[in-house]
Amino acid sequence: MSKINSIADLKKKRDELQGGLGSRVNDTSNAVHVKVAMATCGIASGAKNVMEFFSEQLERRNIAAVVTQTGCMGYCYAEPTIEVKLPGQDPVVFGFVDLKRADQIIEKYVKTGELVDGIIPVNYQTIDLNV
Amino acid sequence: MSHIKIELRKEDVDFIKGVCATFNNDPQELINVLHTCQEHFGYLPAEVQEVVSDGLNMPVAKIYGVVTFYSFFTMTPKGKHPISICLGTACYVRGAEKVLDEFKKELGIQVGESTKDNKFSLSSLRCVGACGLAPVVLVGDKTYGRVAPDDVKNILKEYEN
Amino acid sequence: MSKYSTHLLVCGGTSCHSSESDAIVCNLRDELEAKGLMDSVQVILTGCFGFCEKGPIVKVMPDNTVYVQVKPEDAQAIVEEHIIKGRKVTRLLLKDPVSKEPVSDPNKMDFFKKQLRIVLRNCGFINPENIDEYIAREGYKALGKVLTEMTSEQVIKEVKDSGQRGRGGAGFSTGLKWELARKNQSDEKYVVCNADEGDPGAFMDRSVLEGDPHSVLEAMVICGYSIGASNGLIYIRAEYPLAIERLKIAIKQAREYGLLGKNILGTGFNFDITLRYGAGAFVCGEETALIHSMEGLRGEPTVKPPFPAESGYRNHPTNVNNVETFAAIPAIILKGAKWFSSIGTGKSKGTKVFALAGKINNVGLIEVPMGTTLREVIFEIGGGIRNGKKFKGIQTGGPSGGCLSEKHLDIPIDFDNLIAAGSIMGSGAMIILDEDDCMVSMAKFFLQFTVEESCGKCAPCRIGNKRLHELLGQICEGKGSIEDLDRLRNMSVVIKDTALCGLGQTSPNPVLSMMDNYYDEYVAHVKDKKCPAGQCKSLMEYVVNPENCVGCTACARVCPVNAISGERKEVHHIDPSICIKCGACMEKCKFDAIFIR
Amino acid sequence: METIKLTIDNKEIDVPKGTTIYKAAKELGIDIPTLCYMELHDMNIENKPAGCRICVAEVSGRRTLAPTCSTKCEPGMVVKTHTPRVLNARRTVMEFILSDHPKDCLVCSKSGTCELQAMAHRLGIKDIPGAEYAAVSTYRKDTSPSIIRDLDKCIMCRRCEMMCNEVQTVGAISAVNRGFMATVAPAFEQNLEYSTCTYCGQCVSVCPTGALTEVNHVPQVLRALVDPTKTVVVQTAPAVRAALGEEFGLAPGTLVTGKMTAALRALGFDYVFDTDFAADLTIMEEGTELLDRLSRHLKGDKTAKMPILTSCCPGWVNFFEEYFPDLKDVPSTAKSPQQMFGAIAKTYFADKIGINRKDMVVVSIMPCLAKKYECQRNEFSVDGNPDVDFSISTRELASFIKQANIDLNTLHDEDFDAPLGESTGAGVIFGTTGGVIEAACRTAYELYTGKKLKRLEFTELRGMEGVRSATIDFDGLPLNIGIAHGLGNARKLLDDVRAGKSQFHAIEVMACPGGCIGGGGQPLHHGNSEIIMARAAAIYTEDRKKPLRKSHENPFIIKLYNEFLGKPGSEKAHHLLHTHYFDKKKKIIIKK
Repeated sequence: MSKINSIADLKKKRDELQGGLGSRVNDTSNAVHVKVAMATCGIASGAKNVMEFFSEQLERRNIAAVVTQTGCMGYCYAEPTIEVKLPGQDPVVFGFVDLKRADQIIEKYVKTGELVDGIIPVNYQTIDLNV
Repeated sequence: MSHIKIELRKEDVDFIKGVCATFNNDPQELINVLHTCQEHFGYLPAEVQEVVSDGLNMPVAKIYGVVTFYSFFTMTPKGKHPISICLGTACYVRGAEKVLDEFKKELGIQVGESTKDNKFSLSSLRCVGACGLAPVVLVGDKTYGRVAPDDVKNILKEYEN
Repeated sequence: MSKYSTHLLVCGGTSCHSSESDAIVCNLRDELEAKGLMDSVQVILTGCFGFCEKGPIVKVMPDNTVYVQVKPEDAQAIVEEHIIKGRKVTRLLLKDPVSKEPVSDPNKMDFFKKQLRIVLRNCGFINPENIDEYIAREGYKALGKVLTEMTSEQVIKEVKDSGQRGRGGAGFSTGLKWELARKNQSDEKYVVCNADEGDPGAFMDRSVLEGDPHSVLEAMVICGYSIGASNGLIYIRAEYPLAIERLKIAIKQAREYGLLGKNILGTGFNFDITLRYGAGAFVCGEETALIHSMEGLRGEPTVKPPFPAESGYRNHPTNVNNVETFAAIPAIILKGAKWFSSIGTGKSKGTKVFALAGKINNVGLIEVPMGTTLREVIFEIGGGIRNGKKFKGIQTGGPSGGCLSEKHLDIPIDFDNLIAAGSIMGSGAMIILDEDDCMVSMAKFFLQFTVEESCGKCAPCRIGNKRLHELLGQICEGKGSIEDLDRLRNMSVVIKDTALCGLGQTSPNPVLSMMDNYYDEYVAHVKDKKCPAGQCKSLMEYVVNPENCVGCTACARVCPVNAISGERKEVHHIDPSICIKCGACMEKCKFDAIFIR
Repeated sequence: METIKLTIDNKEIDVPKGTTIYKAAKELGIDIPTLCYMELHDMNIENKPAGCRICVAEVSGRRTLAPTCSTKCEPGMVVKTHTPRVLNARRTVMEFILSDHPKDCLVCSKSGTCELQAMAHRLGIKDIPGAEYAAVSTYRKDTSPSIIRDLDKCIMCRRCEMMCNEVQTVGAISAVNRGFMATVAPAFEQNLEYSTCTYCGQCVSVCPTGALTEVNHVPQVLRALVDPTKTVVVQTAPAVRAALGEEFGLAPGTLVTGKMTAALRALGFDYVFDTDFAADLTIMEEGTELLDRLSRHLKGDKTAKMPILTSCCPGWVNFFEEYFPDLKDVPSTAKSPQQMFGAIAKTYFADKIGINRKDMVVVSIMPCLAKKYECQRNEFSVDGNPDVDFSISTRELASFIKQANIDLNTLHDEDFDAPLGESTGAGVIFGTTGGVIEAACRTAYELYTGKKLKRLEFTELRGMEGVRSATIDFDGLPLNIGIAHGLGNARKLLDDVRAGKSQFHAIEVMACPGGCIGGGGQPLHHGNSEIIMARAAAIYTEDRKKPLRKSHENPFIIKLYNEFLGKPGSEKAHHLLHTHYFDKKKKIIIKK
């Protein structure tokens, strides 16, 4: 990693990166994005296995996808929770994701867009710092 | 005077001295030193504290005072599979005490004790911050969530061999 | 692409489940089948939408219509009217509380947007182990702004104007604290992040550190710039290995980018952060105790003043804030004091993260603007009480807080309102209790915690809390008298009044608030020797109902202490002086003939 | 100086900035009660953990009651020290403290001098509610050669911890455990015997309760006194006469040498002697050693270790054996006066009166608790028979006198017996800080220069500062003297010696602040330096009243050398009057 030596550097870096991260939000790529909540609660409920499952299986099933970890989404009661974003669509959060449901999510939601049980309606607003 | 010394091996002493040295032999780093030693030895027997006292050039009484102040530090070795039951409020109201009782019954030991074969030791702790999974039980590094008294037998079974 | 054009999402949260959402799903599917729509409309159960007081909820996608208090028999109307005819079923729409007009779009229904994530803005969104994702989310922009465009006075003014108060418990103005630390001259100063979250039931700090560690690092550098410090320390619980790991990664990455260390962003400002580990002492959340702990000592608090801002870590001016306080700072800098202070109530600005736990459906982490009511938190966001039980109380602020009852549900949550109600904000733990929880036992449980966590330095906390705990034990065992309730109160008041630090001064809060709000229950324990919640074993009596007892002897055979007598085919009797209240007989009885009195 | 105006109990007062409410109230004559607070004026040390919470008061603008011992006055403050709220709080907290305290006042060794007992009385405590089911924190009892620890009676005032760690830097004890079980104890809650304790007894002298007391040897002494086969000899240390009167209601600083002698005789001691005699003897030996080392040093002899350190204080000896074993060859090898006395009594004097040493019991009256340990050290006995059998403290003697129905105040003055009761003023001043070295200078000067001293009183060596230094002109040879009292101060000088930075030729060290007059066995002074000063003044008065004030002029000392020892430093003197030191650092300490 190279140092960020000035505020201009930082801004440049951010603009570059927003392309990358933004793609997960702004539909600039055709990949499926799966985020697994990997905080203590999630991991304790098996999120690690779920994440491995998605990484492996999406590749094995030839689905262009990016699987990343993230922090706590707040739905501790429904761990493990994951967020799946299909290209061009709003992200959907699934709770109680065990391997069986993970498989269902790939087979139904990811492949066909058909929703499966366990959706958690997102009930919060997040601020945007880009002002 | 009946001074009975339990010998630490030389490499143990060197290890402790080394730890002290990495923290510049600074008494203010005592807690970090103790953390590192406990991680290494599993507990902090008096002998280890003696060597730390020497390494940090501070009274061993002060070190003992610190060790006995913090619940994270222990002077008794834990079992091979240390079992901790969270008794934080969230776990408590969801019945953690009954789970603890079940462990006591199954293992035949009280909190703070180890089984005769030193396989399991039992402790309670305050909130691991996984309240969504209450009641929570830790066995070693593994976390079990939503544990009911009926699950206890099965959990112990996992560690049978 | 999906073969379905329309989705019907039926709330399957635990609370709605009990109110027949399964039946709704069945009926909807039957209706769709009957109309031949099974291939284009999908019905699925979802997690809780919140707003359970109006549940069950059915949401129609993609047009985002929300129906509330849906009954199984409404399935027909939804399919026929909405799906087939494209007309909304007005009677199932939520009525706006003011205009009484029906609303259908959830974006206009503020109950879905009760939560506002400022502190948690990146949690569950970015990969916490990748600094790039933080930077892409405007990370370190606030630091850049501060270092290049603002003087330290301006930063402090901004923070002061934002009205943010410390989220660690006491609610002291963050800006004012920074100002005090800035004013004290010293060539060495320290910024300390208090991450010793010891409050059982609170896990917001852990979540922030695990989900968005850079927000804390960034804020600490900003604080360092403002008060003139170049050293930062994070005092973190050793029980949080994942948070420690992620912090280590974050610090390493920030150093590699030059966002920590020497000459940050080429501005000549130096600041670095190291970790210090706690070792399992709740009292170390108190800032003087925390500082002593970082100095390798027993974590005993000392009298303030002197405040850490004058003489803290290694006797240098030190500013201590907690994780949540820091995490909001970059947002305040970027979006401005005005924006932040527009959220919240008169004297409590911004949002607060709460950890919901206990007998609530949606155990989880929420962030709401100050001023949200307890009712909204519990019944709209938290999904109501588990297993359809009745709400009894909510303990806010952990063992230092108080238990609020039904009558407090509509108070807007902020620092001052909670204190006025006899509790505190504390770190933001909320433990929800239901009808099965005994308020004497609960007070005893909290006291047990304080007794174990008291450092032992001052007499009222060391001994007084022990005595409170013992007296509560006496009451639970039916050995209390009505005079003991006065003693309980007097001891509590004196401990509050005389203890050295915040831990001791707040430890009687559960007793006092529970006595205030559930006095009858206390009286029942001492006067009638009864535990209305049926929790106190000593006050329970297992009794045989002669009308149901057939004299099968099953109970007598299972009783481990031979407390049950009675001839075959005759009514049995339990001797209360022998009975150990194990409950085995009641479990065994097939005729419901044994009950608890 | 900036002053602050405030109101306490409706009275206005101006105090310097930084003054605590407690002290401001004191100025107004308001005596706020406290259990943990203690001020050591001279050492500039205050013990204010603010832990007892008895000293609380109502302060305007504060939500909770303020601990006045550690709350500073602020302009316009309005303080109320005895409102119903305050009194109720004080009483309730006191009830808490008492509820976790044994109720054995009648038979407690601190009964009558216990601050907790006095406070219970003062606050009007009549009842301890809930005592029938209240748990009491209990700990293992521990008896060491000098000190008894009964931590059930500890109220966590932390005074002992402060004395041991901050004043004495011994670090034998620390606060341990947490919450209800918190107390102050050695490492691993082991016995003091296995700790680094020096038995200086300063912890005992500040303990407000019966948690820390001295080992009581009065019963053994009593048994010896009634044993017809035993000849019982008693020696009294110089500091005792300056403080014993306090136990009988006399003003601090009242000398009771004659009454004390009479009382001892009344108690039945066969010979009432004076440790001061042995102090003179110490000067002869130590002074000779000093001159010997000094002259070798001046000749460039590298084996002559400088500076010479005094060795008459057993707490101090324990301290350097524990912390500076590498310097164990530096202190003088001369035994302490107590032990020199014992050695001479059981040889020279026993011979003189024609009895076997086994039939003689030597008792010492000491201001000190470490002396109890010292007389039990193996090297100070012959075939298991100790040179000094029992050492009892000033406090124990007072109690003994009272038990024997003796009214000290009405006794007529009596003189010590000869020959071991005769002493010079030099022997007397051993009892205060600076005294040993002053006595040594009086003798060394005259022996070294062969000239008579014009001015006997080396006032430059006197005072109460923790570390002092002076240069004495030995007829052209400037002799650099260092003085430390309190082991923390001693440590500073020792660190310099270890680092080779010390410029001193001789250093006097006393373990207790003030020297022996502030010893751990003296009547409790609660840190009040005025009492210490009065005792010091009494010591110097006794010195002035003595016809002889230089050790080498003591005719009985001269006679002792002539008849028995030969000359100072002789082989016989070495055998009887000198000792050697041990490296105690290596001891470790795990008892399974």
